[in-house]
Amino acid sequence: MASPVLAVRELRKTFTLHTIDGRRVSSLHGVDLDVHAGEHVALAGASGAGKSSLLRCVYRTYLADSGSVRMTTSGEPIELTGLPDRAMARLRGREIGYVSQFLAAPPRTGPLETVAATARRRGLDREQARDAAAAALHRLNVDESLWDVDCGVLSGGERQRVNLAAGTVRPPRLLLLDEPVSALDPENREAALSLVDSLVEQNVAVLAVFHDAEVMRRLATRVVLLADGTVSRDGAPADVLGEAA
Amino acid sequence: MTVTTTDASAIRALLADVDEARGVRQEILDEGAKREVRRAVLSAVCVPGYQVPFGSREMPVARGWGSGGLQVTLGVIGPADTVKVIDQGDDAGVNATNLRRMIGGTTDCAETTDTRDATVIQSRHRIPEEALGERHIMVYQVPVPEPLRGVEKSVVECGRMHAEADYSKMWVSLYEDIVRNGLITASSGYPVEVDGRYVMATSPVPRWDVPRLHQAEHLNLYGAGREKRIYAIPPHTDVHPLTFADVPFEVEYAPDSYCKLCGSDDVFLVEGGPNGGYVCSDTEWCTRVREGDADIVAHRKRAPLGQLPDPRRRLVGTEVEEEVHGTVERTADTPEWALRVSEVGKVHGSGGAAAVPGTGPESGSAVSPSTGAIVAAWDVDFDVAPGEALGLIGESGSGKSTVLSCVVGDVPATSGTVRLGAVDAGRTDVLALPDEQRRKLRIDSMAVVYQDPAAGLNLDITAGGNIAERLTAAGWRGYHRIRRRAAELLDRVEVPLSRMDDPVRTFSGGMRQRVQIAKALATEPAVLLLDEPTTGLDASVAAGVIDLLRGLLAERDIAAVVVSHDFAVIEALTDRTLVMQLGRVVERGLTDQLFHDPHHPYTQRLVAAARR
Amino acid sequence: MSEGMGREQRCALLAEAEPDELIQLADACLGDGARLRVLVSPEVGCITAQVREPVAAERFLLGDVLACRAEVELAEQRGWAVRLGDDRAAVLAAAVLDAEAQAGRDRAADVDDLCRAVAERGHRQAEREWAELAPTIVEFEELT
Amino acid sequence: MGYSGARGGLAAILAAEDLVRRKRDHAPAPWASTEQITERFRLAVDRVMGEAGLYHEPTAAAALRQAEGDPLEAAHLVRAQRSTLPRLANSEPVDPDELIVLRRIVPAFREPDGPQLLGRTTDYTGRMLERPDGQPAPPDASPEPEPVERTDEQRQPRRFLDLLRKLDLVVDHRGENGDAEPHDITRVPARPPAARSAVLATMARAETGALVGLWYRSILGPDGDVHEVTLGEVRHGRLPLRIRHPHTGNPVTVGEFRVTEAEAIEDLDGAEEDRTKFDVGYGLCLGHNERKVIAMANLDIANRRFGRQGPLEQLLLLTTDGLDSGGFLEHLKLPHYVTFRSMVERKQAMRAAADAGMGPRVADPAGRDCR
Repeated sequence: MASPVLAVRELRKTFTLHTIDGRRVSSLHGVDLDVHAGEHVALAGASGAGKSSLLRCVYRTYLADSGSVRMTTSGEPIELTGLPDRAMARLRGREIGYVSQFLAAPPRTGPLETVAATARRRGLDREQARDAAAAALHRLNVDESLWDVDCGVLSGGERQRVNLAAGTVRPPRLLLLDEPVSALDPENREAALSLVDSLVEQNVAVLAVFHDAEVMRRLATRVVLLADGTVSRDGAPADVLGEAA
Repeated sequence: MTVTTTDASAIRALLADVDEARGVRQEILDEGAKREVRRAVLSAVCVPGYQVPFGSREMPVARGWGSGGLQVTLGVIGPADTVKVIDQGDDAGVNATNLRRMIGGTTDCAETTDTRDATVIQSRHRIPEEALGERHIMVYQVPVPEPLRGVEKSVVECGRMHAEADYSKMWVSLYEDIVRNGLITASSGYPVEVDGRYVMATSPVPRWDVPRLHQAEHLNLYGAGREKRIYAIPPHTDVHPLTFADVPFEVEYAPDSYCKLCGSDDVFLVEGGPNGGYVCSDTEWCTRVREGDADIVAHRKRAPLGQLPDPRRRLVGTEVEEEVHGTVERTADTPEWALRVSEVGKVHGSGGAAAVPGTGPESGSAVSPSTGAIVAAWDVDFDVAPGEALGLIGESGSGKSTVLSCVVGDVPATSGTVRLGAVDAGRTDVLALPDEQRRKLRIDSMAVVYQDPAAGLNLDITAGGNIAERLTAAGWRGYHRIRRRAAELLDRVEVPLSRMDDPVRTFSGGMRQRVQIAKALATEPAVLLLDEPTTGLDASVAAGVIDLLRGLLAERDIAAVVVSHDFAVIEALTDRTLVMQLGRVVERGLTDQLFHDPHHPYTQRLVAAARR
Repeated sequence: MSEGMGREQRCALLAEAEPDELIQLADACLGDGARLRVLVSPEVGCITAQVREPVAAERFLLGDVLACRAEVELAEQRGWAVRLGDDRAAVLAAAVLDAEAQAGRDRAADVDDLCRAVAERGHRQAEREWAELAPTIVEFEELT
Repeated sequence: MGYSGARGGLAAILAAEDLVRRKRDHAPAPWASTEQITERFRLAVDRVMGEAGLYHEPTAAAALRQAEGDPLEAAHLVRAQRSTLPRLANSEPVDPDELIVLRRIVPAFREPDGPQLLGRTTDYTGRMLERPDGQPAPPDASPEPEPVERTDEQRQPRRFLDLLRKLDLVVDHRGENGDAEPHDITRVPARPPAARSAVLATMARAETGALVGLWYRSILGPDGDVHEVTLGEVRHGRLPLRIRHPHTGNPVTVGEFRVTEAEAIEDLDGAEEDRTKFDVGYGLCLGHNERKVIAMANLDIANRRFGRQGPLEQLLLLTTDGLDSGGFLEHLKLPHYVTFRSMVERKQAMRAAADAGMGPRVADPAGRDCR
């Protein structure tokens, strides 16, 4: 079997809050996790169990204290925890998509430009990037009349779809999703979910946090249940979620 | 003791003998001074257009009354010479008469008013209409030898500009002149570029005479007594009046004018008195034309009739396409970074590196306990790649702007190295380069946007003129091409083109900052340094500038360093960030990581403050 | 060589002497028909006053002082004189007197006498000057 | 045949010269002898000597007479004369400590080393205009004063700066710049950046009014780097001039010349300066001219502190010489009709351009073309 796109081992993360007398807040206590190409792994667990922290540690928005996060792209696995900042920034641009529940699109730029900018970072030229961005926005039902409107004036749902379009345009090797459809109405939610599903079919490795267990059951290849910052279960959605539900 | 009477004094008799043997002649310039003048003249001939300092002596004529020209004439003249002296073209002018008496009275040379007989012609403000040949030396009396005086008041700075052939301020003044007045209004003493190198003031002669300096047969010597400068245009030297490639140089002309004495219409004419009309300024030529003793046909050929003013040609000049961009060729050994800063430090005050121990975040102070010096920055390391933006954040006084100033060259660094990928493939430490070369880097390799637009712009010139300054420094010489490029840039930074020809002083803060950004980008530098680019602007204006910068950084392959105390600016523009406190880098990382997971107590405080 | 008075001291005193007394004595020296060669014709020129200022001990050129100079040869001895001002006859005479003294000729003692008289006169002048200046000193009461 | 330029210029000049000569030299009044001028107009003579940079009272007096009392014109005559003179020697460096004082005041201290010697001064005299008819009143018939022996301290009092040094109150700059050869401004033009020796030499022969004006501008003008300082000392006196004897190589005193000297004490307050100490500016000029040396001392310390970062050094070196500024100003009286014609032509060309619809504020098509 091919090596996993993402291999997390013994990942630990504690926050030291110097502004509050150096208080330490523990988040991850040694997480082990693999995500293969074409696999959709959903993270489940109670609020505060460490789901978002894990995604952020993988994306390096958080710096892990110890443990290993390896990503395999075209060649040898790359250790993300020790990767120089510039290399990490480039890897993010080319290989990793990250879609949070919050808008990452900069204000005062339109959806098309925002999405195209991501596509260009992933190696497309200006023309190709605009085409790919247009396709992604279409697919997520973002009204064409909004494409060059300042993102700042979009509704929450529209922003989330722009985010998703940016995260998935020119599919990355690894897609990290943190509640990407929380603000969407049912119709657009379906479009978004089917987009995610199609990416998995295109061999993208997806690590996702969904609020909704039903979504996990439908889309996830595997579900990893986190509790107190560690993996308590890892298995088929029905197995893991069945018990949890 | 017996003494002879004073009447029959042996001593006095002896003195009389000595004087008789020596022969006393009234000299106004001793031999040593003449030698010095000749040495300066030789230097001036060797370096055409360069102002050679000389130990100008006080002459019996006032400074400003031809003391420089007089010294040159006395220095070069010999018994075989014949001298002609003119003032405003007139042999009988009071100044000419005065000087002729002095030259004649103290040398053995012959005098003439006929240019054809003269070998040395000392002149105020004119070149004779008669043809000059290799036997002629023109000596000009120069009141103000510095052509840059109008654009730069500091003589130190003028000296630097000449040394570095940095004449962009002159070009901008011409550009502004055309924008404001529709033509170049420089009158007499028109600046010229000599031998492709020095910009020189032409004495002042009228523009009419300027074309006759180009590839002249005769030697031109310029003496400025008060300012103690001698300069020269040797024969067969290229002399070009300063003007844009597509804006023609113009000589003086009045429609249907001619000399009311001799009828000439191809000479330099001056007002002919209260009854109107014109007369020749060159009285010798005028007389000879009337007497039929002038070669009028040959004169007409050398008259600058092809350079009469013509409004139709003025602003539709031919396009030039010789400009080059400051693009960098990347080769195999070019490093991946565009800018690399290593161990840079700056200590204000005494002690240098010895002042460093006991300062920094651990000590809680930037003041050296041993020397009292202020350690503004120490041991700062980073590099930036093309297409990447690096942030430098910290409170005011943390040293971030100091680091930037050291990189730019605004202040000398105490330690460390700075390398540019575009300079010698990154092998050269630019901090070790001479100031001249460092300044050249700022034309097309490294641009700065300052917090205060006044630091990066001349507020008294137009938006277009500010951009023209950078472009002319980079060698652009096409007026229309410069305007088009300036318009493109201003359009890109969303400055209305209707404001292009307004002085920047009339602009709002945000608009000034946009002009500064346009200027910084004019030559497409590989490295862009932004020092608090939005501080001091209203929040909404600042947001607009940030958006503009983000767009520009995204669309260009620029390596950018952004200094700001504001996390929102850093977050919006950069991928990676260094956090500085008391002159040291205390933390570095991906910008979003520093914002979401700061480790250092200082960074956490900054972030907490930013989130309030 | 004359005894008692150094050459530099003599030159300094001859430079202070009155023109007439110099010329008269020099004429007398030449009265024996001795061959005199003028090596440097009496000429008027400048001596540039170079000052070492007291703040940074840096030297600068304050300006010029008008002076004249002559050099002669008498009885195979060179006489040299410089004095302030533009009296060329006086400086020529002083050079002759310097040579006369230097050569130890007949009137060397007269030259010394002249120098001593000049020195004495200078001393008296200084005394007179001080007598005029001293009353302008501001005298403070002793504070007790 | 060639052109003959013999027109009115020369005759007019000769007639003007003659007019001056007749009115000046043959006015119906007694001739002013050189002695009269040196004895009666001592300060005017001294000022000319200082600004001309040549010490010789009869020369300055003759120049004043020829210039009809205009000190700037007189200084010009003296300088032009000096240009024709050979340099016989450079003096041995004069130590101003050797100054035999004729006047010496120490404003900063009540009782300095040595006397507060007022000397010949009108500082404390009411400025009542005296208009004697005929001869002035004879002086008081006081008996010839008793000669008093002058002590060394009275002759050459220790300078106030020495006292400050003893108290360790002054920054010591001695030896900082080695013993550099002084800049000779009469041979090598001085422009910023220049050695201090060039600035001191320039100030020593600057026009008195220009120096005072430059200093005063810092008091009431819109800008300025000069502080109001405390005056340490003002002296007038005689210095010996020594040159090397060509045969013995030893120094010979060839005479004495009078100078005025001042020290200005500056309170240091800069960020990188030693605030526990003072610094001192120095002024020295030929002859008796207290106003000039006091301005010079102030400007010396200001120039050392601020000269390079502001315009002061350029102002001192390039704008204080009376011959330069006066000469340039006077040259404006010369004919300028060639240059003026050239200017007029451009004005007319601008109007013609405006009439042709191409006047000021030309809208360049390039600007509008842009996307």
